[in-house]
Amino acid sequence: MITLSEIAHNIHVKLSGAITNETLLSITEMAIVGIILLGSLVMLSFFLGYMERKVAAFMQIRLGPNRVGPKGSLQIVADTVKLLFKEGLTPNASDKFLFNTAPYIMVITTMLVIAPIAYSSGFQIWDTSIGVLYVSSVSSVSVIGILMAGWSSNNKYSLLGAMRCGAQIVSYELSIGLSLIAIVVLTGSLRMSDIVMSQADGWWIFKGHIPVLIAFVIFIIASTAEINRAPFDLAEAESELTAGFHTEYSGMKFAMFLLAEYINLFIVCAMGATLFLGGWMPLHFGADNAFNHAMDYIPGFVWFFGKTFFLIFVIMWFRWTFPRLRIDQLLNLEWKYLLPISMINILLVTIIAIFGWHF
Amino acid sequence: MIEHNLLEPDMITEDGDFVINIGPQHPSTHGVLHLKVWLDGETVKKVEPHLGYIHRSIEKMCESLSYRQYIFSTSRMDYLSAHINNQACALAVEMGLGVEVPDRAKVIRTILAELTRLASHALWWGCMGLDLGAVTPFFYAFREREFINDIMEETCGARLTQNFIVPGGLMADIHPNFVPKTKELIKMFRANIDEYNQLLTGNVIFQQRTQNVGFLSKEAAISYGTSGPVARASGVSCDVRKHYPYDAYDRVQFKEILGTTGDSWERYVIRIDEMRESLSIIEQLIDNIPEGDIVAKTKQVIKLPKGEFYSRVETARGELGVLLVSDGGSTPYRVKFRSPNFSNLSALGHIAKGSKIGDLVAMMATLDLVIPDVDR
Amino acid sequence: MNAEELKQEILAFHPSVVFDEGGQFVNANIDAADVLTLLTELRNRPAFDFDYMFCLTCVDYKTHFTMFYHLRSLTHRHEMVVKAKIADVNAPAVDTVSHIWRTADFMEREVYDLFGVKFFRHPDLRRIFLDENWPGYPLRKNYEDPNMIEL
Amino acid sequence: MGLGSYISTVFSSVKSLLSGMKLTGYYFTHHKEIVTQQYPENKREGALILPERFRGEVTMPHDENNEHRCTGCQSCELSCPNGSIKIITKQEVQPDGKKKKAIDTWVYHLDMCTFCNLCIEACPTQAIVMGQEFEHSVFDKKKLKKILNKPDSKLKAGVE
Repeated sequence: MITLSEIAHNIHVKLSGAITNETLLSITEMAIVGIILLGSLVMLSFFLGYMERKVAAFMQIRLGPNRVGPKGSLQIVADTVKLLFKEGLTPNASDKFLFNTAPYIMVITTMLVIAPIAYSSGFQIWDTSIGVLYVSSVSSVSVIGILMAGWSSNNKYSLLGAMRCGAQIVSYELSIGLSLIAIVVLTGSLRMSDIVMSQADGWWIFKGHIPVLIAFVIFIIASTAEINRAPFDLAEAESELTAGFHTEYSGMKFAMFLLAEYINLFIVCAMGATLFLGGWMPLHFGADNAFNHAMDYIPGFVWFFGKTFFLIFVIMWFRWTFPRLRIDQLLNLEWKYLLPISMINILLVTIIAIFGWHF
Repeated sequence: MIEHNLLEPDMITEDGDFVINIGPQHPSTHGVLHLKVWLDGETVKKVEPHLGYIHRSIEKMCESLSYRQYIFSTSRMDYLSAHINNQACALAVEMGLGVEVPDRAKVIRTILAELTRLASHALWWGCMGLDLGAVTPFFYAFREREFINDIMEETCGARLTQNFIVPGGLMADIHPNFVPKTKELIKMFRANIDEYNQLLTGNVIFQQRTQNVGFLSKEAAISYGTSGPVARASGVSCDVRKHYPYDAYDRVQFKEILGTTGDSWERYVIRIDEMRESLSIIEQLIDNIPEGDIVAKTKQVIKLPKGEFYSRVETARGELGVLLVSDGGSTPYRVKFRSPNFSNLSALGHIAKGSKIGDLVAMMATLDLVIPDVDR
Repeated sequence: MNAEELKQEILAFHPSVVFDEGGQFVNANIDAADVLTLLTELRNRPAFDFDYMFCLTCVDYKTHFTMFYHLRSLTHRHEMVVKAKIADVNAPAVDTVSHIWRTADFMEREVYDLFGVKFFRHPDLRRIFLDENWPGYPLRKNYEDPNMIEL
Repeated sequence: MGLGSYISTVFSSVKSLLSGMKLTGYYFTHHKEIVTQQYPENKREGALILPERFRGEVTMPHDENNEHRCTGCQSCELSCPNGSIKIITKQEVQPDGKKKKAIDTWVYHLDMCTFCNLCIEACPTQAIVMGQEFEHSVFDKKKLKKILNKPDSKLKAGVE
């Protein structure tokens, strides 16, 4: 069976036959990877947009998009084309440089974060030794994009939304970090491939007893807040702040925020899937048995995307069920509930790791 | 001397305050309400409603319409309880004429009024969820509302602005499908209120958002002239159906649900309970619609005797009063609509002081404002 | 209190009040200059305790304006109407009652907006529906709108 | 806050959230509950049935001899609250030589109509009824001014 890593390897071999210069070779490969990445991210956000609409529709006893393309699947393409043709308005009194830069910062940070994610065995853009640290630090740059957008719009709603977002992301970074550390403590490595390989005899969520389960729940809640989705969408808060920090954006700049939101959604779910649900690792129990071999026949990227989309669905499920929190409750939830719980939790996880009590 | 003056000093507003204009085009003002809000960070210092964006001077218009015609225009005031508005107008004319409405018409009017109330409360419930950021309740609420609208459409010929009432009774008899469909609705709605509770009422986020915010004390509720569920949540017994029964309300048993605390949560719960009471009222009447005429004989051109006639009904939002001043002619000399929303809105500034901006939206939702009724 | 008792009680302390015969409510007619004292008494005396004002409006009778105050007592469950006659049609004015019933704040602003009746000591007397510089007062009988089309 | 109540708060909150998710999850998996219909497909499929009392527009039924029931009495015009009906009458010479008022044009301003049904109530000869048509959108506002009596139509014999 051909795996994704073999395909990548074959391409590399072919290219190195054609291009002998080392530097040129890596530049060419980078360009190829970049183009594939860009294309697939746009496709991904199209798909997530379609998925969100359909999930929302079925939960709200309606049909959802069904006119453009088969079962409405091309609706989001039509919307993108519409956004492309719309005028990208810049308000007169806005800070034009910041206003126009903010969407790009949002998109660029999210694209950077995609690098260390492992899609399949040996199929990874950049298997850095600080994978988890890299993801959690780079993804927090996106708050700067939001603050820039809110500040530069010269709109009071935008400003309120941006300030809310700043407070929210700074708070939730803490518990998202602590829940990531739980897995890092257990595996003893920040490298993504190591984390995945450590789950060859069972996913962490099964191996790690209740503390890892708690860390997983906290991770899901905190990451929902991190990417500004309902019930934590205070930065946008349609019924309060009309559209929050992107009130003044239109056309393609608005679409960029949307793109960034969906890629962020994908990233946090991919991280959750990698750290807690074994990434591309098939469902294994114990070391070597028939069940594990049967599971191995399903390719790794199917496992990876299956788990990721399951988590995405759960987050969408949240969005279409819950009302929004108030700003003080949002911060209460973090500082009074999630943070103390995850601090105690990290202690428990450390004890488990030291004594080797996990399976 | 009793101290009645509830004029508390406003929180001090300064020139440098963060002032935002919520509305007239804003997703949660449900129409064209314009609130000028002084903020201190996220905290509301002062709220000032600016009205008149949909003022059509219906009162002036009615002065040139005959007593048969002026009823239709009131459907456009509180469009969610259009039928009940029409009922109030017809009651004022009937009071002036001194005609007795046939029993059958009275009962049908009452059933239709309660259906309207159910539809209105269902819509309010959906919008309440929407204002708090949950989109899904809106669609569940519209499922029931559409069913009620279909019943209305079959009998009255229109879904929203029915105009089914004429002075002295009704325009037509009920449709043969009316009774079975209404019974079906009662069964369906009961089950769906449980769904409402499962989705929103029981939700901990929702409870946290509404409990202990937006207090309206009993004294303030009375002084601000609030009525309907808003006043009842503060413990003011003010149900017109109970205290001044009209049409067939004197022959049904129902509870007037009273709250104690008067916060947003209480206003929410009271409306949910009121839906159950409305269902029970319909249930009591639907099998006992008496036979007989549907309209009392009136002259084609109605002339009221000289004087003032005040009729009142309980709409989905509170007490609607119609003051007809007649000079003996065929058109009213002056019509005054005492609209419940106008008084309820005046309390908003009092309620919202010191709350968070997110709660201001929730409070507007629990006041259940319909702006065309405020502006008229 | 029933209607007769109400009339007797009011006449006992305010003899200048004239009551209408018949009608739906007890209708007390009084001059606009005295209305504030009467309404204050009606609100404050425990025997009356009219704590709920459910309607406040004005009617233009061409020769005079009449303010209508619809009052209800939620404790005693009795109701009455106070009609205050404003004789001056050119500059109608009356005392505010918005400090007694807070609901009167908005209702008086509405009357000021549509009838042009001034309310002394009102805390915030501005037009409520119309633009500040709207010409005329629409609900007056002599109001003419150049844009109005007669059907 | 004691530790016990802290933990029980956490659990009851999670339970209430899950019960809401159960409901949305139920509707997500049960597509039979979907209530929305496809317009205009539902017109073809027969799912869109308007009740007979539906007030779409005022119409004047004509029979096969191109005869209507309108005598031109103008009751409807008087009863209309917003002036959307204008009736132009003419004097018609009867066979017996007498002159009689008859209808010339029955002008209906659909753009002003609020479908309040008062004209139909007022009509003494049941000449007008409410039609079922509800798709009134046009590109030119002038098209909303309609003349209800067909050309060369006559008053039905016997209608007074």
